[in-house]
Amino acid sequence: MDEPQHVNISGMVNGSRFESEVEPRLLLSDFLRHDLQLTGTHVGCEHGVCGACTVLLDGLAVRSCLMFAVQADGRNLTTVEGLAGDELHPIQTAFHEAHGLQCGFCTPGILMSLVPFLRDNPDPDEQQIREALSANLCRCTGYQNIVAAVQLAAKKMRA
Amino acid sequence: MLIESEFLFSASRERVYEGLQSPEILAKALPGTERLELLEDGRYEGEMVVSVGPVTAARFQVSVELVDLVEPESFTMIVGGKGKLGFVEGRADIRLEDRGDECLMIYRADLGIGGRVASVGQRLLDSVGKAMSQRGLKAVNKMLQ
Amino acid sequence: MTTTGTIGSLIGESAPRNEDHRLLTGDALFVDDVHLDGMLHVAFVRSDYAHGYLRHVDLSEARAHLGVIAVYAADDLGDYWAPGPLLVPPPPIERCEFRSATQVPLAKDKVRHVGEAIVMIVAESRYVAEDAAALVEVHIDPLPPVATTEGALADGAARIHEQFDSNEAAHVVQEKGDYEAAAAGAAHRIRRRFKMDRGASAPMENRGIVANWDEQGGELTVWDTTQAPIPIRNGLARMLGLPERQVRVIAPFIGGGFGPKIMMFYPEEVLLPWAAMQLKRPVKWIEDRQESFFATTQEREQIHDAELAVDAEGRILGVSDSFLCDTGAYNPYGLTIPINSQCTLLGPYAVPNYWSEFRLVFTNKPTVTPVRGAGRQHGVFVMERLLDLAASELGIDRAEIRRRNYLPPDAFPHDHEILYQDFAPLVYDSGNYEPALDKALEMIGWDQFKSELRPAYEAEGRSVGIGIVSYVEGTGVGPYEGARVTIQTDGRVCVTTGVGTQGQGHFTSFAQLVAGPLGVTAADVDVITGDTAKFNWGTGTFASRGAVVAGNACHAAALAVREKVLMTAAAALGADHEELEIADGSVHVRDAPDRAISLGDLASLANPLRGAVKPGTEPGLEATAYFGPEHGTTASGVHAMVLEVDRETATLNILRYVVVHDCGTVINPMIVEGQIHGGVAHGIGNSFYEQLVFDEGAQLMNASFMDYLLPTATDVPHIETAHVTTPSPLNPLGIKGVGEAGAIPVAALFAQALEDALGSDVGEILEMPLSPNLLFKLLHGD
Amino acid sequence: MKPAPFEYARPGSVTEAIDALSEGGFGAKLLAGGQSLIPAMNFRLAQPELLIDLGNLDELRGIRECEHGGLMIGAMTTHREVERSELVARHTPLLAEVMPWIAHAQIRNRGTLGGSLAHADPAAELPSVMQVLSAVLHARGPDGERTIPVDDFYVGLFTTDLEPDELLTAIEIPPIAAGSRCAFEEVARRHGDFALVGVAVIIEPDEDGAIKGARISLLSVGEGPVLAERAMEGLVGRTLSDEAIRAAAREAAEDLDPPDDIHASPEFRRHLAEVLTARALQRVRV
Repeated sequence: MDEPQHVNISGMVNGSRFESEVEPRLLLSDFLRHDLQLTGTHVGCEHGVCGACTVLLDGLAVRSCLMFAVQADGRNLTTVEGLAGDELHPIQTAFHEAHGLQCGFCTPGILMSLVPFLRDNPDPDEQQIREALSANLCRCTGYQNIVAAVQLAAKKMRA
Repeated sequence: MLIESEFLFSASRERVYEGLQSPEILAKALPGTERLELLEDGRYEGEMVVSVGPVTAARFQVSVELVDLVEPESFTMIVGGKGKLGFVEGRADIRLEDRGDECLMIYRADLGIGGRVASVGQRLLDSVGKAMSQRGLKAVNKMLQ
Repeated sequence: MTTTGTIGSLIGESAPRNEDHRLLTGDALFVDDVHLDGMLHVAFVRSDYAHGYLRHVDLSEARAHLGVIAVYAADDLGDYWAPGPLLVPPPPIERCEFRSATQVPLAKDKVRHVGEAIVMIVAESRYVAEDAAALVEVHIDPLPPVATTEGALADGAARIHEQFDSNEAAHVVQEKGDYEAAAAGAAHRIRRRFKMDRGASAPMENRGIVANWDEQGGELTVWDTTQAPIPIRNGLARMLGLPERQVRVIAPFIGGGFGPKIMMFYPEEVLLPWAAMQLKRPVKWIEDRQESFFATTQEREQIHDAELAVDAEGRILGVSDSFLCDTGAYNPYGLTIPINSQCTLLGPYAVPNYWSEFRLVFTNKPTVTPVRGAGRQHGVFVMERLLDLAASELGIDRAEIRRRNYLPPDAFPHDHEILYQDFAPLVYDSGNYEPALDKALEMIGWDQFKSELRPAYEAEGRSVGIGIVSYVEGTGVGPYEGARVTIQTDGRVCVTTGVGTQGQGHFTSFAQLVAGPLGVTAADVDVITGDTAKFNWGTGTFASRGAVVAGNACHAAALAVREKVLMTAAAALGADHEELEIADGSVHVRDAPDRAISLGDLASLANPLRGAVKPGTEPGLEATAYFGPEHGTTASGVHAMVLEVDRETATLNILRYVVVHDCGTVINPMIVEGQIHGGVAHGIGNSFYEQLVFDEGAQLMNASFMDYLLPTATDVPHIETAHVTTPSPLNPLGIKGVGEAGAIPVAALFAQALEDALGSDVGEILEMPLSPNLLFKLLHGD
Repeated sequence: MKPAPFEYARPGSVTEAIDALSEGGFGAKLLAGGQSLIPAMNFRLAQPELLIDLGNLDELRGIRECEHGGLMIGAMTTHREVERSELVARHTPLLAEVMPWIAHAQIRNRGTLGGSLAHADPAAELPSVMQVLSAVLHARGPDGERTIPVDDFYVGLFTTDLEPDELLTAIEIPPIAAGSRCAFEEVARRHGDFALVGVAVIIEPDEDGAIKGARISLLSVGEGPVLAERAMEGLVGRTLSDEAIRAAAREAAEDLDPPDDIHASPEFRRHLAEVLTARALQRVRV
């Protein structure tokens, strides 16, 4: 087998610039986790169902297992590592206070899904929250305290 | 997986029956077949590439055996296919009936499917089975003209 | 040991979790986050066939592939190739035949289920390893697969393990009293066949292993997504011929366990460390989701033929149950699951006569080991369904028939005269069931539903039903766990214990147990678990035992340290032992707050660098304690639900869900409720969404999250919880386990509420899981 | 679950894309949003030799009104953009209504209208919606532009009328007659899952409520979107009485030969088709 094709890509992740040479088939999720060592983004199914690998691409939530790293060329990425500043993001605080996580594996994907959701829906009702959350699987919590955490986060962010 | 269906050939029963014994025409019945050879022992062997929607270039080593031949009424195809994405094994019972100067094929295929195609493709197997058999028989019908 | 002063306690506080911060920021280390220089990556070639003779594997192309470092088939393992250990031998039950066949590292002569590992490929990247896997030629002569539990014992069924004359792995009978005699005089005998099908544990994190061999130090380090790091360490040391102290197994943060992560030894667990030593390079294998549906153990397939005998008032005279339990291709877990089913069936009820017989059978499906509930839901399903049927035959209210049969509060300890999975007699330590029932009836509005809501729904043409079920859960089994508590010179407290954590909040509940006696807050306590280098003894996190067994060990160690603190402080403050109080991180003399010394300073005093100490003094403010219960504790509960059915689309909507739960002393209500929520969600999955569908070729038809349906936030209702507390006399803290409780009664409840919603025009629901497809059949006939 | 190797091209223009496609031949595949293709590649069910990424083709993005009314939507316009477009909401409320039914927001942020339509999954919502909207698909190949009426576009299972070297450039949605009413109904196992069955309906009543035209298309019941022709014809000239609705729903269901899978038997699908068609028609009742 001859040397596989490689492509140069660059962009922004969590406010800093990345430049890399990648094989076209490298999934964005693997690029983030293993090339950039941003291991907070988790991989749960690699077919776009579980949502654990959700990150922000130019501010929109996407499944990083359903993108190739080359498709992120010139784009702006945010992962869970980029969520907290000096202090935790209000969504993170709310998850802590409302016990919105147990094993915590699905949590980064859920947090990243919620950032744009709460930006677009500052005061969601429970049904809207549950429908938004239905894009992320969690095996531990039964979702109840996640729903509570989202309501708490929305309140914090409105205040 | 069970596929039960019919196909009306615009050719005589004899023509259809004897046509399906020849590798060239039999190959048409299995869409994507790249080659099919008749071996001494009466079995056919070859290679087919299945390509349906998301599944592209699924390459299978196929073998076909025609048994219980009752000319020109019926026969049974013992089919086997094996490839990287899994395998297909089973039999298709085929009955031919006169419909005027045309010929109605009534077929019932009972296929065991294994490997990745079965474990992640189940939603589409039934449709794919139906579609491929009909597509194949259409091609055969054209050949017989 | 005498202790003095009032011992503070944080038990019962919903302290926020110490572990959250790392998990919320992405800093927590999971196994796949481990990066080591020169690390290689592993992929496996797995069987496409459920059953067949493995004739030949051609590895030449794979070995030649660019980036491939090594390719191993069974023969390449030499003497290292050996079947895994029998993890749980059968308990000493009189009438018990048992045959053991355990999983192998790589299939040798035969493949026994789809997905069984045949070849291991080690390459520079997982991508390349998978490329090479596609180049391996595997030649298998298929054998007729055993695809169903019933088929396993059918005449002429292919033998999966040819050293045995049938596919029967075990035949066990346990008996109490004389069922036939009792049933002879029964007013009603209700006999039915009940079925439960397979499900996956489906933690969000798949399994994974990283192994690193340090040639110079002669030390092996293994990061493993296991619920039992210490037994894994001991086993690996034995297999690899290394001293136990030279093998370090780390179970870092684990992304959910639910049972199968306590299975040992998985083939990958045996192979990765070996490969690391062979190649002298770190190796990593991360199970992908598709593999997990074959390579990770599963559970739940059982078929029961059961009969309930009751008198004219609906009092239980006896139960007879004969069931088949599927163990898949191998049975490393022995009889744990069927014995759980056998014992849990008795529930909170007085059952004077019981005949229970089961056969464990091999099938050509992935191996069965406990999944959250571990056979308990089957027992509950059978018993609760039988009671429902009896209630309707007798025209008794479904809640009332349960009430009539509860063991009274003065019946404890109650000996059921059969053996439990922990090898000890099935003795309920304590319980008080009626208050829980009353509370649940009140919360769900049982009477009001019947008198007002049901007629109202019917008037609107809506199909809404209500259900209520009871269960007990044997929890907190032995053998033992231990913990070491240390006060550091900075005043922080460190707890190390052997049990790992998969989200149960051990970092917090253990901290609470220790913080109280030492007069600090839970946030001042660092809990370290899941690293064999940090604590040497223990078994693991399973069977709802962590809080009970390890929790009591933590507390005992804290009390011992408290004594050392008081002794050291007495000397330092020139005060009398009895005058001292511990609070806010320091010790002070009662009524003289200025005469105080901090825990940190005491820690320094207790570990002097110069000078003399009294002969026999142990250094430091540290103590280690172990706890092993005499037998398991018995948690219990009542679940109730209101369910609406859309008859046209055969879809469901859960309108209300109520849980009243008794797990003895509650350490952290917030965490306990979280465990219950998750359990109920899992139970809802096993009732209406999650089913592993195998075809007649024993091929799994839904090995993906597209087709294997985990409940989402729109499928799980809001769950209303309440607690009843009946402390366990078996441990000082009175704790009972909770990890699995939520999942256990859901299927039974689901069936009852659904029947209630559909009314008499639809057949009985004797099978789980259901689905819209099955519901449609039920509603419209086949 | 890592994709097999492939050559990657990211053309800067549609012309370049078509050239790449013709050169790539059978082994070439277009990457639009990738939300169906990439999972198939991760499972290694799809192993294209050449992947042509359309991500840079801004000329294929956007939604605009046509001079003669109606909408022109670029093939690479994402579901999200369609979902949030005020133009779409105004011109074709049906299209806006169906968007939330498609998977989840995270998928709709990447998935494209053209990608979904060309993929031709029999369980997809959009083909049926386009069918009742009588959309016209604009394709370009080496020999230039051509337009394909949606009724000629879907020719079989995952098969469209597109030539191997053609790519979908835009979807034209003709103006909808004033007073038309539309509805979409679907049953899926979970929120965002593939439909067990779905149905899209448009009716055009005249001033006294009699139906001038009706379009009914069902999904997840055949090789592609299925027009319920007998039911459609049967409705013309009638008002939407309970009886007319029952008859249409029954006819729509009778004419189906639905596939079997582990989630729904053919009988169940036929039953759902009748129920959902009736529900949709109830909703469009004046």
